[in-house]
Order: sequence, then C-alpha cells, then structure tokens
Amino acid sequence: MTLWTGSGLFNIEIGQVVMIAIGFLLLFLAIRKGFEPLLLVPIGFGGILANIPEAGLALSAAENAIHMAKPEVLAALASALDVSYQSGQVVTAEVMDAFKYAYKEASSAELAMANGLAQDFGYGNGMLYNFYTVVIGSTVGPLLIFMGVGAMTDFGPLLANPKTLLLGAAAQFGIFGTVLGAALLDWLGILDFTILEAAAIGIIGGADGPTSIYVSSVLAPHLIGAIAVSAYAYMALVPMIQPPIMKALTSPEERKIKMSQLRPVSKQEKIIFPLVVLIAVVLFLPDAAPLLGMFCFGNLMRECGVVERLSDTAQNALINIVTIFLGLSVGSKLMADKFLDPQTLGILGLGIVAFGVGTASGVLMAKLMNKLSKEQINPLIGSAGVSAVPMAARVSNKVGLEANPQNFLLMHAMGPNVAGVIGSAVAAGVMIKLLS
Amino acid sequence: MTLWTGSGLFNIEIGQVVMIAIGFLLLFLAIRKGFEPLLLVPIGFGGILANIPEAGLALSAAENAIHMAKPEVLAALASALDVSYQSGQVVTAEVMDAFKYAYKEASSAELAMANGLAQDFGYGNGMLYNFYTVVIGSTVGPLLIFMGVGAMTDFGPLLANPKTLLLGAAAQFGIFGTVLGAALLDWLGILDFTILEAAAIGIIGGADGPTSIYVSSVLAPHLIGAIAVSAYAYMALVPMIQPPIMKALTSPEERKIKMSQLRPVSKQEKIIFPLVVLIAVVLFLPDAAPLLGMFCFGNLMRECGVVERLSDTAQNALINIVTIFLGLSVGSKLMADKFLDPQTLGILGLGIVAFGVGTASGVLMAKLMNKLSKEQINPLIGSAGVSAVPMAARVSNKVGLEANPQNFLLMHAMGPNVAGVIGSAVAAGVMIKLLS
Amino acid sequence: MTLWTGSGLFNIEIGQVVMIAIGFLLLFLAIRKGFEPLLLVPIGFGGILANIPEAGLALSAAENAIHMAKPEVLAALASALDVSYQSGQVVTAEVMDAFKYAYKEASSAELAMANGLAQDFGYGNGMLYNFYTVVIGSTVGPLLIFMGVGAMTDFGPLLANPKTLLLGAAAQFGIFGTVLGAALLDWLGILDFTILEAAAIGIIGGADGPTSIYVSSVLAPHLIGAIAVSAYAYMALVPMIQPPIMKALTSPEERKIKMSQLRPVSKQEKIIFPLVVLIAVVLFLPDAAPLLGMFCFGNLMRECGVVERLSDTAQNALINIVTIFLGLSVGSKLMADKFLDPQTLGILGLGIVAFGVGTASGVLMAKLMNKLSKEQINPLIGSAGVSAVPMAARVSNKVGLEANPQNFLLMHAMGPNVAGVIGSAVAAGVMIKLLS
Amino acid sequence: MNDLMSQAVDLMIAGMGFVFAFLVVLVFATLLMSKLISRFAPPEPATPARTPRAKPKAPASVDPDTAEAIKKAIAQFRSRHKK
Amino acid sequence: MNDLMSQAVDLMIAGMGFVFAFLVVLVFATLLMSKLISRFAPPEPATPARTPRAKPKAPASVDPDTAEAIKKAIAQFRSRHKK
Amino acid sequence: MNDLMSQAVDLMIAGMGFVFAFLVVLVFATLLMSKLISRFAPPEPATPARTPRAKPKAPASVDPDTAEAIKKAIAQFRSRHKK
Ligand code: NA
Ligand code: NA
Ligand code: NA
Repeated sequence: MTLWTGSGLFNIEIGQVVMIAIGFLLLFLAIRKGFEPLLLVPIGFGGILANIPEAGLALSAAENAIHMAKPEVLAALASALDVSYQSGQVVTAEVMDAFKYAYKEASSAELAMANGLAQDFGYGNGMLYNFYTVVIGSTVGPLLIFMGVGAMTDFGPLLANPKTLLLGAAAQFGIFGTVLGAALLDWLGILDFTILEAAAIGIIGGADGPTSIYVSSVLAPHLIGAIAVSAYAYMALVPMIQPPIMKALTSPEERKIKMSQLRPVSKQEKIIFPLVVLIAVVLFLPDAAPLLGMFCFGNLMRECGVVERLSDTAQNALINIVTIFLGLSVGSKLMADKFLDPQTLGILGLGIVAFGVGTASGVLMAKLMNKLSKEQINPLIGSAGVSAVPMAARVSNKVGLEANPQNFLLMHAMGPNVAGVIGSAVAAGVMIKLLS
Repeated sequence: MTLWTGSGLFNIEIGQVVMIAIGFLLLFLAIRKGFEPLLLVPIGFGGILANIPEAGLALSAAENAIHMAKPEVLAALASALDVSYQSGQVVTAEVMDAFKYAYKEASSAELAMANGLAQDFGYGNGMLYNFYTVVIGSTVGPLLIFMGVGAMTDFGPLLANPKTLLLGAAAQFGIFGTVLGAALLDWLGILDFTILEAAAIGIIGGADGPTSIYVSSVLAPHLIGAIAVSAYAYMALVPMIQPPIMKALTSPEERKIKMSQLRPVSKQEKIIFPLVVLIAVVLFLPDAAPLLGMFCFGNLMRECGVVERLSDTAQNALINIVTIFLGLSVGSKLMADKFLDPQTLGILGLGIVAFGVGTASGVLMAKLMNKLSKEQINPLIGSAGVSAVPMAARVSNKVGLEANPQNFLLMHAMGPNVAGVIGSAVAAGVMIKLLS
Repeated sequence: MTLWTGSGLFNIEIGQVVMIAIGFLLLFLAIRKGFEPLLLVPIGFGGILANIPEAGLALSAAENAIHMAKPEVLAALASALDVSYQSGQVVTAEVMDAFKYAYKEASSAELAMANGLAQDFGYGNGMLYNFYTVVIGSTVGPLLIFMGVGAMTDFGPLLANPKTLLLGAAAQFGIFGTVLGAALLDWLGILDFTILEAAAIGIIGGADGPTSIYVSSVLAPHLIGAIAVSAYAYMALVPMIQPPIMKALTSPEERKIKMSQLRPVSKQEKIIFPLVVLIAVVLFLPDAAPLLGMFCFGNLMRECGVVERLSDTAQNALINIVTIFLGLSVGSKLMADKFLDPQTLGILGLGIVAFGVGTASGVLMAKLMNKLSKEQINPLIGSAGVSAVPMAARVSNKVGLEANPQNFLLMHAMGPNVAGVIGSAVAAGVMIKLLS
Repeated sequence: MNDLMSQAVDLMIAGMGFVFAFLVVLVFATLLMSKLISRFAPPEPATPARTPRAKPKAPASVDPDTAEAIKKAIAQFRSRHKK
Repeated sequence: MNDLMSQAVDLMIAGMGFVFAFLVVLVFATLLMSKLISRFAPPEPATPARTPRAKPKAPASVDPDTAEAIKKAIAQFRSRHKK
Repeated sequence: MNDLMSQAVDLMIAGMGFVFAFLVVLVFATLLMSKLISRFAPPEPATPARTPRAKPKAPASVDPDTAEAIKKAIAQFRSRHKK
C-alpha cells in the first residue's frame, strides 16, 4: 500500500504535470533545436526532477517534513518556527499554509533549528536543494562560470578598436528599458512586480547567462528559474530576433560600410587589459567586483602565458563541472508554485523586449558614433553589443554579408560583443549596489 | 615526552593493528590481484588512515575532544551533550562511555553545539570525517558516480532486445533473498540484525557499488565499510563465483543456443530511452528518483550529442574526483569498533550468497522465458542480470564460448547487464520507501 | 549619490592602495620574472580582490555588517557578540573597535549567531571568505595539493640511494634555525612573536608551499599571507640564493666528485615505498598523518599502475582546481591590517635566512657523511635537501657542471630533493604535535 | 517465525513484485517507444546545431599540414605497396 | 506615475549613466595603455620562465623517435613530390 | 634568555632530533625493503588485471589503421635510408 499511496501516479498534481512537460520541452529545444544545450539540457532535466511528486528533491529537510505532515513532527517544528500548532491537532490546509508561510519568513537561526529537527526525525535535504545551496545560494557557481568565460575570451578585437566599448554600453539600454517595461506592466495593473523583481527581469537584456543567474540569485531568487530559462532561450533565438531589427534601423548603404582591418594587438596589451578593467572596478564600482573580478582573473590566466594548466582547467574541467550543477540547480527552481504564475509570462514577454531594445540601442549608438566621428563603423556590429557571445557577432557578420558579400564583420563585431559582457556586469553591479 | 606518549607505537590498540592489516590486504587484492582497484585502493588506504592511533582522522571535533579527555573540555561538553560530569571529576572508563554514548544519541542541535565547543578548545574535524560528511553523508558522492556510470553506459543492446530487462529483474532476487538470509541468521540466534541492517546487507546482491553505498548510507551507515568492501570484493570475484552456478543450472545444449544478431538501434531510441525510464520513475517510484534520475541524466548527456563536453567531464574528471573522495570516505568507516564485529563476518558470508542467488535467479528466469516464448535465448546471459558491469557480461560470453566456440554472447549479455543496474536501483528505491 | 559614496575612489584607504600595489608586484614577479606563477598569479590577484574598498570579498557576513555600521544591525549583533551597544547609540570609532574585537574573540556559537543575524539583514559572506573557509579553514586544500604532488613524485632516485634521506633531514635545520632566529628578534626587542608565530615562520625553511600553508593555517592563520608569499618567492629565488652558499662551503675538488650511476629501481620497490613511509607515520608521528598520508596516497596511486585514471586526475584536473582556489584564498589574507605590519618585514627577512641555513646544513651534512663513509657523495647535492622541487636539484646540477662539465648531478640530487619534502612534513608534524 | 523474518518476507514480496512490475512496464514502454520512433521519426535526424562554446576537448595532436603530408605519404606508400 | 515607475526611471538614469561613464573611462584607459605599451615596452617581450611543475597536459601521442622518422619520411616524400 | 628563546631551543632539539630519528629509521626500513624485494619477489611481477572501467583517457589520436600504415611507411623509409 505504501508503494501505491507513495507513488507518483497517486500523488501527482496538475501543476507538476505541466512543469514536467515544460522540462521535456526545454530538452526538446536544447537537443533537437540546438538552443544553448549546455545549459538547457541540465536545466530541463533538473526541472523534471524537481517536479517528481513525493520525491522532494528540491526541498529542504524541514520542507519535506512539513509536506509529509506527521503530527508529532509538526508539533516539534511548530516550536522552532513559532507556529501555533499543538500535537494531535488536526492537520488542515490552513495549518499547512501556516507552516509553509512561517518557513518562508523564518530567520536563519529558526531555519537552522527547523532543519536540524527535521533531520532528527529522519528527513533529509533533497539532492537539488543541496546543489542549489552550494552552487547558487553561495553565488560561487555563476562566478566560476564567469571565470571560465573570461579564460575563453579574446579581447584582441576590442583592444584593436576600443571605441566599440561604447556599443557594448549602449546595448545595456535593453536592461534598463526592460525594468521600465516591468514597471509599466505594474502601473497598468497587468502584473505585480517589486523593484527588485523588475531589476532581476531586466538583466535578461544583458544576454549573458551567468550574469542573469547571479543577479537574480541576489535580487529575486524565486524568479531565477523563469529568468534563466528566458535568458538562455532568447540567446538561442538571437539569429531570429536580431536581423529584422537591424535591417529596419539601417539603410542598405550603411550595411555595406566596409571597416578597415583591425591592427595586430600585442601580447602585453592583452595581459594588461584585464588589470585595467580590474583597476576601474576597484575605483568605481566595488559591487561589480565578484563578477568582473573573476572574469578578469580568468582572462589574465589565459593571456599571461605562464599558467596554461590553470587556464585549461578553468576552461574545461572546472567550467563543465560547475555547468552541470548550475543547470540542475536552476532547474530545481522550476517548481509549479513558483513558475506557473502570470509573472512568468510577463518575464517571457519582457525578455524578448529586452533583447529587442538592446539590439536597437546598439545599432542606433553605432549610427550616432558615425555622425560624430569621421571613422565610419558598420552599424550592424552595434547589435553585437548585447553580448550573447559569440552568436550576436555571427549575426552581425551574416547580415553584413547579405548586404555586401565581401564584407566580413565577424572580428569587428567581436569587440562590441565582449564589451557587452563587461557592460552587463557593470549594470549588474549598479543594480546590486542601488537595490540590495 | 609528548612525542613518545603521543606516538602511534605507544597508543596503538590491537583492533587498530588488525584493521591496518586489513587495509593492506585490500591494497594487495586491488594492486596485485586486480580486485576493483579504482575503489579498493582508496578504500584500503582510507582504512589505514582511519586507524592511525591518536590521529583521529575519521573523528569529528567533539569525538576527538572526548578521546583526549581533558577534564575542562569534558566539563564543557557535558552540558552540551547532557552528560552528568562535573569539572574535576575523575575520568573513568564509565565516564568516557557515557560521553561516547551521549554523542551517538545526540540530536543535531546538540551535535552542532558539542562540535562548536570542541573547536573553541582547538580540536578539529578529522580530514576523513570531513570527506565522509560532504561526499557520503550528503549522499552526493554515490549519485555523481551513478551519473558518470550513466554517461558511460550504452543501452543499445538492451534496446535491441527489451525482453532482457526481465533477466535484470529476476537477478534482484539476490537482494531480497539475502535479506531473508539475514533474517534467518537472526532467527537462528547466530547474529543480531535489524530490518534496516538486513536490507542494507541485501543490497550487496545488487552487485553495484554506488547503489550499495547509497542504500547503506541511508539505512545503516555504521555498516557501510563492511558492505562496500563486500560488494566490491565479490564484484571482482564474479569470474569465480558465477561459472559453477551457471553450469550447474544449464544443460550443454542450452549453453550452445545461438542468439540472432541484435538489430541496429537508432540514435533517437537511445536519446529517448533514459527519458522513458525517468517517466516510469516519476509515475511509480519517486524514492528511486535520486539514483535513477542521475543515472538517466548521465545517459542523456551521453546520447543527446549536443553536450559532449559535459558528458566527457562526467565520465572523466568528475567521476575520478568523486571516486577518490568516495573511496577514502568509505575507508574512514573501516574502524575497529565497527568492523571487527561478528556482523561483518555475517555480511561477508551473506554477500557471497547474494551473488550466488542473483546469478541463479537470472539463469532460471532465462530458462523460464524459453519455456514461454518461441524465440530462444541462451540462459547464460541471465547471470549477467546481477550487474557487476561489465564483468558479468564477459563471464556469460566466456562460458558461452566454452560450450560453443562460435557463440559470441557478449553483446547479448550487455542487455541484462545494464538492466541489472536499473533493477537494483529500483529495488533500492523500494527498500528506502518501505523502511526509512 | 550612493554610487559615489559607495565607490572605491571615495572610500579607499592608504593601506589598501599599498596592498593593491603589492598584488600587482606579485603578478609582475609571477608573469614577467617567472616566480612560481601557478601560485603567485592567483595569490596576487586574490590580494587585489581582497583589498577592493567596500567590496568586502574577504570578510564574513557579520564583518561586512559591522563595516557598514547601520545602528539597527549593530544593535542586533551587540546581543549576539555580547557588546554593550544600544540601538540609537552613536557609532564611534571605539564602538567599531569593540565590535571588531568581540568578533575576533567570539566563540563558534557566537560567530554562527552573528553571521546568521547578518544574513537575515541581507549581508553575505564575501566570495574569498567562502573560498578560504572551504579550502584552507578545513585544511583540505593544502592536503589535496600534497596528494597531487605525491602523484607527480618519482621516488626512484631516492630508493636507489636511501642514504640521501639524511641530507633531507639535515636541511630541516633551516626550519628550526629560523624559529630560533624569530625568538632572537623577539629577545632583542626588535619584533614580537609568540612561539606559534615563530614556528609558523620557521616552516618557510621547508621550502615547500603546501606544507607552509598547512602549518600556518593550523598555528598562525593571521600570518598565512606573508608566510605563503615569502615561501613561494624564495622558492623562485633558489637559483640566486643557493649557489654562493654552496660554493663558499665546498672546495673545487669536492664539487668535482663524480657519483656512480644510480642502480635501476624495481616497480615493486616504488609501490611499497609509500606504504613504508605510511607505516613509519603510523608508528611514530600521527600528527604528520594528514600531510604524509595524502602524499603517500598520491604516490601509491601513481606507482601501483592500476588506477591511472585517478592518478591522472590527481595530477591534473584536481590539483589545478585546488590551486586556483588555494591561491585566491591565500590572497584573501593579504589585507592591509594584517600584512602591513613590521612582522611581515621580519617574516621576509627570516625567510631568506631559513633558505640559507637549510642550504648550508644540507651541504655540511653531505661533507660529514663523506668523512664517515667510504662512498663519496658530491656535497653539492646536499643543498637539494631543502626541497623546492625540482628547482634545488637543478641548481645542484648546474653548480656541479660549472665545476666539472662531465658531472651530471641532477638524478643524484633528486633523492635529497624529495627527501626534503618528507623531512619538512615530519618537521611540520612535530611542531603541530608540540605546539597545538 | 519472528518479527524480523516476517518483515523480510513482506519486503521480498513487495520488492520483487515491484521490481518485476516496474521492469515489465519498462519492457512495454520501450517496445512502444521503438515502434513509434520507427514509424514517425525520420530514420536519420537532422544533426542539431552544436553549441558554439563547446570547443572540441581533444585537439588534433598532429597539425593539419603534417596530417595531410602523412596522408599523402601513406597513399604513396600504399600505391607502391600494391605494385 | 506610481512609486515603482519612478524607481525604475531613477534606476535607468543612474544605471545607463554609470555604464556609459564606466565604459568611456575604459575606452580612454585602454587607449592610454596601448599608447604606453607601444612606447615603453619592447615589441616582443622575453618569454618568461615557465614554471617547472606545469608539465604539458597533452603529451605527444607519437613518441619523438617515431615523430622524427615521420618528419624525415615527409621531407623525403616532399622532395620527391617536387621533382 | 627569555621564555620564547628557551621554547625555541627546546623545539629545535626535539624537532631536529625527531626528524633525524624518523629519517634514519626510514633509511633502514628502505634498505630492508629493497633487500626483501630483491630476494623474495619475482624480478618482473605479473601485470595485474586492469580494471575494466578504467578506459584509457587519451585515445590514440591516430586510428590503428593509419598507425599501421605509418609504421610500415617508416620501416620502408628506414630500410631505404640504410642503403
Ligand atoms: Na551584455
Ligand atoms: Na544489479
Ligand atoms: Na623541505
């Protein structure tokens, strides 16, 4: 009997069915459509695991104990969580809600006590809960990914043409425009958001996975699932989202502009550039230090030439290990009660706005720069400022080739592309500074 | 003087000498005899380290403090652990036992307090204690190994002939038969076991290392050393244990049965199969979700073809790192007071019974299937249902070749072989569901 | 405004400027001068990150909360840390010092409570603080490096000529002579040291990075930054420090002594040797068990030939991952208030003394052995006993070649070189046994 | 028969029953899956787009130039060998 | 305009302002850096000493002896090929 | 001589004494080990069975077919070279 009453089929809720279907959809998009599979395969799979009924893989020991609702356990938890419940009292839906609410609002001392008690009664933290706590709760996961991305990034094209940093700055308008969009939805009464939630949603416009996960883990952890899925899905859709916007904002002549070949960049410049960025962080924006610090550290390991074995590990074994756990951890937040919410639709809708606004801002900034300077740049590389490395740069190149088959923009677009990574990390630092 | 009174030679106990000798024996078996060296080298070495007198590598800070028995420290611990001991009281053997007993029975809050106090007095957790807590206490170690094994497993032969799943089911009789055997020993008054201990011992019959470690860490952590050693040792002995049983239960004609070549299996089937298993877990056995979930995740990463770098890391760097720590952690449980117990002899004796019963059940199931179906299968592949991948499949092949030098059973035996892995994980889920 | 008052430029202190400059100096030495870059690149970068004003990357949640000094937070912390501060009281410099002092002296229970409260108020542990706690606070980092070093070490030359172990013993005089030097500076009133600090400084003379970090993390964690920097810097300077001493203590004839070719060493000897060392540790010095145990485990994995995949991971992915975190963690201790202290100058001065004394002792021991035995050894290999693998052995070879271009001492010097690693680990065990 | 014995028997019945039930379901689910795939799915699926950051781990240890030269050398050797 | 709206506007102004300020500073810092390097630093820096423990990860999968033989074989092949 | 000084002297005496004692013991233990091995152990031990899961990490980057062809090419080259 226990086997049947404890089975998934007996306990499954409609929300869990929907979320498992969403998990399979993510796997389908990742495997068959090639949507950022490195993240979406673990996220999708983690989402399915998190919604297995009765398994409680994404719940803490105390949450699992509350879910099982044995009266003697609840009585013990009641004292730890300050809920009015006496042993033997009937466990009604209100009682359950009171426990869940109390757990959500508990101080860290109360949480420690409640989880300790639950463990004494034989309940344990779910596997995904542990992964989330270690990898995202501590913020270490996104930072290590960022270190690895730094170790994979070549700043050469940016150094050859530092002006393109401005394109990476302009594209961050996608972030803040989206915050405004969320506020607008709230003002119109369509959806409710706090400023923290609005900011976390905005960061989707950064088009950078680890930055999105880092910011939402700090500002609005309950939205991390929807935000990460939105960010990675739209990054995969960049080849569809960007070209119409790019073409609408540029004339065929502008798209044909040929850019002069990039000058060669010396080894020393590449070594010193991450340190220059680091100094700017030290002086101006300490709150971007974790993200940009690790990014610059990874890049310095890459370029300095004397720690290849560390650089290689940061780009391979370490980033792969962290990616597996990060994906599963993000997936653990794809739970019905948090994801099946109108807010999620809002996040998906605002996400595509974010990418569009960022793309447009980058292109328009390029056109503005052409107005102010003699040296002409092809405005198509402006769209690469949203990040989405290296997809956005490839899109610039492809649209450029359509206008002029001799015009190879790829290397020129890599400059704003990596500038966009720095730009979003700076925007993330500003939002964390002002809001947390 | 401290150097001499603190030396191993001055403090060593006979139990520690015996355990260190057992550690060397395990190293000998692993290195010279090739007994599952990937696990038995770290387990054996960890067993030696855990028994170094006075080093306390496998003890927590509080246990180390109790062992050192300084009166002022004991007085502080007395209040945390609720032992009646006043500062200055003579430290007799009874006092020490009272502290050890109180520590064993302490709630998690008391443990946290006791370990905190011990740290304030300068004691620390032993290295192996930390490894055990992180890798096995959290259950993450065996699960990651299982993920890596999933990423190394090719379900092709199973998919070509799904009926062989039934052979993997039958062989799990080794697990439950052994539980019965343990109960019998208890009934006859030869040894004492609880049902939890009996179940943990039974899982040896699963012939799968990470499953054994996972189940015993959940049901009977104090037996984990003996169970893991027994499981890995008998897996290494499969080429000696299985053939006599296989030959006794089959006629030469049966052993000569030639099986038709396996059909080719498409890429899509391989991708979707782990998801089918996952759905079955979702619907029927949530308690198998951690083990089978990670196994299917590893296999999906392998087959989906878009995350090679993650699959490669899961099969190499990550599984190797976890194996090192898992082995040392299991070794930390090879301490005299827990291992040198008649129960261990019972575990070693029951373990070989478990392998034998599983082998026999698999072979008999194959014969039964031949009775019921026209399509004949060689009963020698039934023994591969015990798991012990890929050793048991090779044994089937070898015994088959002895009967008929043209009869290559290896690929046919791989089906029940991997089915046995799924079967034991399901059995593990059932036992955890019903008993914990 | 928050952006400006929270910026680095507004808040930076002179001490931080100096420490950041020191971080850049370490990077310069590592990258341009090749000073042990695998450690000094992460240490230097970590030092810069730790000194970013207002970022608090190297501080715990409670330390960050105290630094921000919001009255309501301080009031809450006051009760946890037992500081007399009422809500609303003016936050003076004395109040801040009272909080910092109370935090430093707090028991582990008080620390847990204070950090929990700080987290409830939205403060978090700095990234580097977390790294330090996990990697060095738990002592696991240096031990894993040692395991990897063991897996990279070939004991062949030592086994071919075991007498050279004595050279590795003699060179440890550098460690204890430096302790004496520190005591002398204290006696002369030049600097203040405790015996724990003196011992931790002495270990620089072991010329072995992980041993130095391990010992100072146990005996004097506040000095770990200066000690690690000093140890790695002087290891890089071995080619400059050693030759003058070696030449001053030897005659040209001694330097020309040709040594007979080393006998071949069998596989079995290499497999059993780490176990012999382990038995010696078990019998005589349990306190060296963590260091030498992991070292022998790594070496056994290397030599036993049946766990290549584990040995490979220990030598590559795992040691690289740990090196990254260990370096950043050590760098986190390069904070102005701890590093910019006359003690640091003392540590740098004593460090070079340590290397010099160790070098001289090794050479003199070799000359003494030549007096007592017929079989002559070239005293130049004595200097390799300080460790600094494999730099010191190369120095022996180079100085030997200067005296006699046909005299290749490299393999002969590898014996004392690895003996020095064992010797310093033994010395570390003795100091930990007697002092902690 | 004592309590442990009856618990063990219960566990065996429930356990083996469930293991067989689960794997029998899996047999049918697998057969169904294979049938559906062979009917509906294209025999050779379009290779999905590879993720750009997943650069191949094991770089060719021989550079392309050399490799081509080797290939030609081998081809030449073989053509001679046949004669 | 409600409170959230005004917060969002403030955030945008402060955020975009800061992002531009930061990256403009970075443009000038980078230009300055490149100028200083091209003036003061040697165009080709001395290769720094490699750390001894950093043994190459990917060992040559062909042993040196064989490699040399291959090279000679290729050279021989090429010299013949040119004829 | 103050307290720290005397502690340091004590530490040195105990420490160097112990280090030498330990390593002298190790010298004799090592010599004994080598003697025992050369007497009792076979000079070339049977290669222990490899663990099946330990698949080689670095796959041969040249496929066996090619490798053999190369070997032959080299052999041929060498035989010509000697002439
Ligand atoms: Na961006
Ligand atoms: Na099995
Ligand atoms: Na040394």
